[in-house]
Amino acid sequence: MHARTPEQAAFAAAIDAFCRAKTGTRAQRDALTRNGTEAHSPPLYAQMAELGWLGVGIPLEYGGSGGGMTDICLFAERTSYGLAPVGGYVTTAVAAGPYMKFGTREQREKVLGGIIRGRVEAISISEPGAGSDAAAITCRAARTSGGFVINGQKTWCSNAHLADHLLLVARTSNSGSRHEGLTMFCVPAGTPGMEIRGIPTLGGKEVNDVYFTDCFLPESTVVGAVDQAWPQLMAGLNSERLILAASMLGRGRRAFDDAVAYVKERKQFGKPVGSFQALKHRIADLAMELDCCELLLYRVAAMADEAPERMLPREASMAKLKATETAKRVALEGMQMMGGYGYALEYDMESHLRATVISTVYGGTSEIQRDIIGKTLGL
Amino acid sequence: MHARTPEQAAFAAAIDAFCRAKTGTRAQRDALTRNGTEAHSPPLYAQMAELGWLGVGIPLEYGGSGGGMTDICLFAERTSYGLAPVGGYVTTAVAAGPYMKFGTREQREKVLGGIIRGRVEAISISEPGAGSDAAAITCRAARTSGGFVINGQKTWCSNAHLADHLLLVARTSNSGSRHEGLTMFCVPAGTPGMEIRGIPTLGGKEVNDVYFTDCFLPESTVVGAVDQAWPQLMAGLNSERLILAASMLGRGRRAFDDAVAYVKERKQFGKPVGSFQALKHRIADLAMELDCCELLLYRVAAMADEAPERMLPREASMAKLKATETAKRVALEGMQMMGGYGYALEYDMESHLRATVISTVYGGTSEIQRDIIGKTLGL
Amino acid sequence: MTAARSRWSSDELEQVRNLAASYFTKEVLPNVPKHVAQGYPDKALYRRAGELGLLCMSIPEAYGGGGGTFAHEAVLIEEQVRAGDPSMGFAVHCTIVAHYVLAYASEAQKKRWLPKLASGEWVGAIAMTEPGTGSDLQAISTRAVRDGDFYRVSGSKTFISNGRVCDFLIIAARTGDAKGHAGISLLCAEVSDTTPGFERGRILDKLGGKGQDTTELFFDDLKIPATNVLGGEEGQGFIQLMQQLPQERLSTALIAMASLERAVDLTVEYTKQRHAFGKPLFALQNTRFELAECATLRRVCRSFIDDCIESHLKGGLDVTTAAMAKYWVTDQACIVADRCLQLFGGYGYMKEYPIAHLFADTRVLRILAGANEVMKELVARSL
Amino acid sequence: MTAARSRWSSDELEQVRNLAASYFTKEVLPNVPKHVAQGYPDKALYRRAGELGLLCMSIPEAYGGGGGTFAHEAVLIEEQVRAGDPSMGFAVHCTIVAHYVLAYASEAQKKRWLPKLASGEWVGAIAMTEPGTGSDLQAISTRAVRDGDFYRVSGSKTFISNGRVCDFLIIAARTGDAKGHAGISLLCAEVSDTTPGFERGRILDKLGGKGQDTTELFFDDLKIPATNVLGGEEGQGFIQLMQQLPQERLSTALIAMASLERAVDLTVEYTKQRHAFGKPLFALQNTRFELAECATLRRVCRSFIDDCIESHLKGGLDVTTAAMAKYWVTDQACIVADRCLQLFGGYGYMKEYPIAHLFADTRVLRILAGANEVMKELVARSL
Repeated sequence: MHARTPEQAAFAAAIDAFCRAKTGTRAQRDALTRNGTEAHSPPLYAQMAELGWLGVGIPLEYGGSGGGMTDICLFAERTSYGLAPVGGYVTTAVAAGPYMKFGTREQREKVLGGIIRGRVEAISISEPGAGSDAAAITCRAARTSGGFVINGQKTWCSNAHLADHLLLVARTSNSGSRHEGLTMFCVPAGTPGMEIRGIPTLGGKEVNDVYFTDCFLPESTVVGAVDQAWPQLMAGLNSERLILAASMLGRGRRAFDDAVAYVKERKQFGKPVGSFQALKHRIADLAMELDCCELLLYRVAAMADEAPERMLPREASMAKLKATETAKRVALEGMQMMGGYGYALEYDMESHLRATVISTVYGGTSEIQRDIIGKTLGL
Repeated sequence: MHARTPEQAAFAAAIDAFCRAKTGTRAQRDALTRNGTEAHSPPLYAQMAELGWLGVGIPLEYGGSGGGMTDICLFAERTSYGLAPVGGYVTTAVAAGPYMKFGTREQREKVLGGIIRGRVEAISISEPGAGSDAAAITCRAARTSGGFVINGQKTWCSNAHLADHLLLVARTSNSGSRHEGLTMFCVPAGTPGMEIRGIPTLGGKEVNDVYFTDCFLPESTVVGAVDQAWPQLMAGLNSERLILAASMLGRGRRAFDDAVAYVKERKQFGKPVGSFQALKHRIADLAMELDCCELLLYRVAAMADEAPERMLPREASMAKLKATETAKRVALEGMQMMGGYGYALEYDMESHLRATVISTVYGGTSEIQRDIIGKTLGL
Repeated sequence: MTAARSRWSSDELEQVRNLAASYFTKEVLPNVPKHVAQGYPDKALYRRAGELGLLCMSIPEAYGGGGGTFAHEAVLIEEQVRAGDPSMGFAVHCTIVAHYVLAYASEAQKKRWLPKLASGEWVGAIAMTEPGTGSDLQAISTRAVRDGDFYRVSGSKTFISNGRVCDFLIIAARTGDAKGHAGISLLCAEVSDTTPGFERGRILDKLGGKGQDTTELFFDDLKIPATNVLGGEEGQGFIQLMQQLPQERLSTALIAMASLERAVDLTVEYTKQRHAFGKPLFALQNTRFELAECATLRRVCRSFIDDCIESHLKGGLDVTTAAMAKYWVTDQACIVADRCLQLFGGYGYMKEYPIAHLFADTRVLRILAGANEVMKELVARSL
Repeated sequence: MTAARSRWSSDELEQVRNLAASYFTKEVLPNVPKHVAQGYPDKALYRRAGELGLLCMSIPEAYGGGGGTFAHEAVLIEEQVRAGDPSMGFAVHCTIVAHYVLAYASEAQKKRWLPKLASGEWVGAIAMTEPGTGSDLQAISTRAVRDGDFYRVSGSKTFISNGRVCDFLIIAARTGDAKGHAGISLLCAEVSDTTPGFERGRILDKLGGKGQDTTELFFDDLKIPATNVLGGEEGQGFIQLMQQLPQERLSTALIAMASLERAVDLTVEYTKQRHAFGKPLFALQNTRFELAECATLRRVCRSFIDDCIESHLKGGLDVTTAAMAKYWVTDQACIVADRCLQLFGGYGYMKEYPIAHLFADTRVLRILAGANEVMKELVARSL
């Protein structure tokens, strides 16, 4: 329902056509993901890189195609809708932000250039004792000659097993408030002292524990200013929330379309089940809520593009909260509408459910988003 | 959250200022409404007419200020937010549509001219046996020399006791399908054979039963074509649904702001109750949903303005469904947040509840809107 | 579908039920328009209920009561809701006020006060809430200052049920210097329109519960004999409140339960008889599913409530379960009332249809007797 | 908070509970990873359950059963869920298959089949659903054509629980020419991997219920003795299904009930121990209210379910109430599982946390044994 510009419409149409051709069938997707066990297909991603799509949102001077949050969201939404196994994109796009804003010229060229060529980036913030409460980070970066020595455990690190670098947030100082004394580092894959282990989840291979044991990082790996990770992180929250929202909007729309196609086809008691009022009404509500998500997301993305430096805590939190909760609701109801077929792995609905049910948790849980919105209202 | 043009922003600001000045306090509103028993204040409405506001959406050639659905919605939203007792406006604005599209020059000048000067119009469609199912109308318009004789009962007629004319839909023919054979008439107030009786409701004096007994209407009272009321009605549905949605968006926002003001002020256990997470989270959800309503409403209004002849059954139904259901939810939750004070008549929350709880019924119940949306999805 | 007889019922209780139903429909309902107009019920109807033996049925016969159990009160509550009377303040009078007296007053006080409450000569009320309190009882600021053999009470109360018609009033007030809960006592006052230092404020106009008097009350050096402190010593008020709350909350849940049942009954009947699109509304799948869901809630709530009533009859209803009942059943009753009103369409909004009143009357149940948010906190503490 | 003992329980049932708990935790759980990997449970564990007397406890001793009641089956169901075993297909084996035999088979057939089911020598299954049916049983197209003393059965079934391991199968098929419900019969087949005309299809991979075999089955001229028509005559299948459904639905509701209880227990424990922002998650008001609401649902559902179990033990569980229980408790269990998972945050998604499995396993309960939408239609018919 959101009004796209002709360029945006063309971009979306190109992505949709690509996905129909490359990832339109379960067999195609299974071939790209080792039967659904992997979330990211480097070959497919490389094709997108060749089409120049991965430079969306990256400045022209680093080889990107420019564009803003709206275009990034469009890409995330449509690839998610198309079930393209490019799960590495979201974190990569989020990771690009701090490098663009705070990285050295050298870091930017290396990281952003890689992103455009189809390389994946990761971010490592969460710890077993520091999830939504990032300020509780204890992973330690101790100063040493020429750099820092890292010790500690990180968890919930998406892409770590695929990424060129981890954007690590570690504690460089214990003085001051909990939010002070954190620093960002760009840790290249394969750095000695860093070990990556996958975590089995309902969603397959996506996230990792990362262990640092006396891992040395030279001074040049610091991203931005020492002890300044917190404000640097805050500056990236708009984009994280919007990209996650876009991805879930796409997934929610896909779950919706899959469910509608099924209920039109499936007959019970001599009629398509979608003709029963109980299902029709539920579907009408879902259609309405998805349109609301879309309008909200792209309105906030437009606000972000109008004033890129502006923090939009309320608006971005709303977009994330609404899109993820709605996508989960669509998948839950879609599963019910599909009966046993929704539960069987040969249909996609159960994967929509697994994908959406965790979306209300990562990138700040729904509860955290509500806390933030409430705070902006003066509560 | 919807982006207004500078003109729209100025219009909204003027209405808000007017309402703060004239209807900002309960005492002011009580004085204008006989202590809340009346929904429409002709003197206040006359002041709005003098400001030229009531011509919004009426073509320049009939003395209006032009503008489109977006402007009409803005007016309905902001007056509703301001609790201005101008309950006659919504139906009047909806009634204007058929006259503009189908009326004779003479009817248009009379009715539209009156509207701009602050006169109220009414629409009479529903019957005891024909509510959401308007095609079941039985009120009979029998041809006679020089016109028609009307017999039958209408109900749920807003404004009838205040209006210059009733836009009556009556059955002129029984042949053909149920949707055929209906005709619109412009019935002047005081026409012999027409009797208006108020219906006591939870909302006070707003609606009426209307009885027609051998009521003669000359040929010149036919609006549009004989037997063509159904398509003429259909052409007006966008505007009816959008204006109702706008009015409920305003009311919902008011209920929200009233509740937030209360929970910031009210202390329990030594803290403002709004600081409790349970309330804060609910308020965050409501803020988000209201923003969604606003974006949805004004997006659909913009679509209507871009192509005024286009039927937007899905979109307009979504706007109406979302805004009314959300407004009701806000009022219900607002009442809970205000505890006993929400239930007591001296606060406005109980009037917000009474106003919003019926909004999911009139202008097509929520169930009907869902049926329509489902139908447009091919279900 | 008439509800099956509850497990805790008996033939005798069903007779009481018939008597109560007849009283409400034949004697009270014709007077409801008058009650609504004046804002309070006729006290003659209290006396009539007393004559019929419908008041204080769970108070021992020795004090003029019926010698029955909470089951008798439950029957009265259910029948008032089923009849659709919003005006008589029996729940407060019988299940709350009389039971404070029974539990904490001296033998002489019981003999003096309870027969008058049981006969309906007096109407009872309890004044807890103040403009600045609500669920936060520690914030009570009404003060009772000892002056020889008396207390002098000053302060204001609001949202007091039966405030306009009451003759006997239990007042929660601060005595002595203790802070927080420890400083609260309950004092019993015999009051009339001419009692010095006692003033009945406005009858508050409410969304629902029309015809039942909810008022402000003001005390300005109201003199109360020192012996009228419930329990005989100061500072017991908070504990006394806590002990009585399960029954109060269960009563509130039961009002909600009966309202929910009535909403479903009314709506099944209406949707079967009302036609749209050429068939009964009940034939539409949306209507069928809505009512199936509401009827299921009704059945589930009833299982739970009957369970709670049985526990309470055995003396085993704990604070947590009572809080669950209060919060959950009142929430469901409001949800069901809202869904049922929607099925009535425009008629649900018309005052001639009882569902409109039911919707408005039910709403307050989530607020009174401890807001549902407070109930959830109580439940959480038990986990 | 440990659930109080249900009214219908007894010391003997609590002993069975302990035995079942020990069986699941000590004998089954260590094998679950193997079951998940192979897609079906080890049949040796059925025989072990039979040895312990845990199978067919509500079948008379004369047929090798335990001579108990549905309460015994209820205990087994509850303990399987509490232990967190997703793999053993006891609910179908004991509460469904054995009871069809008990209710409709001839004395000789009962003597032949039931002891094998009770000992765990055989595993039972029932084949109703087809790719084109679902809740619409009239659409069954599997045909059983009479051929002398035999039927020859052809067709395909799907979503058949225990389909991979079963030795005894009840097949719903069309016999004769009658249309609609009247043409459906239930036929019993003794099957093995080498039975001619019988083929086990794929084990369907599902979101949850991992390790429990849900399969396709194919029949191509499968020969079944004509005497194996349940009830002895054709066309009784639909009525037989209808009669057995209340118990099946109650069992499903009970699985949901136990799941809901487990979800709340796990989450209370987790949120008390997990810290965020310097305090336990449980100290946050959102957590407290979420869990208070979930705990209330648990209490309410339990009242209702115990009520249903008591009715069923007395033979009085009607179709409507069973439909209410199936629809409502499974809905609530899914809602509670979702809310609890959310409180676990990211950990709720990790396979090492049981809440992730519970969320996935519970979801199917709203679908099987008659989709909840069908239950609502049944309830609506009673209004």
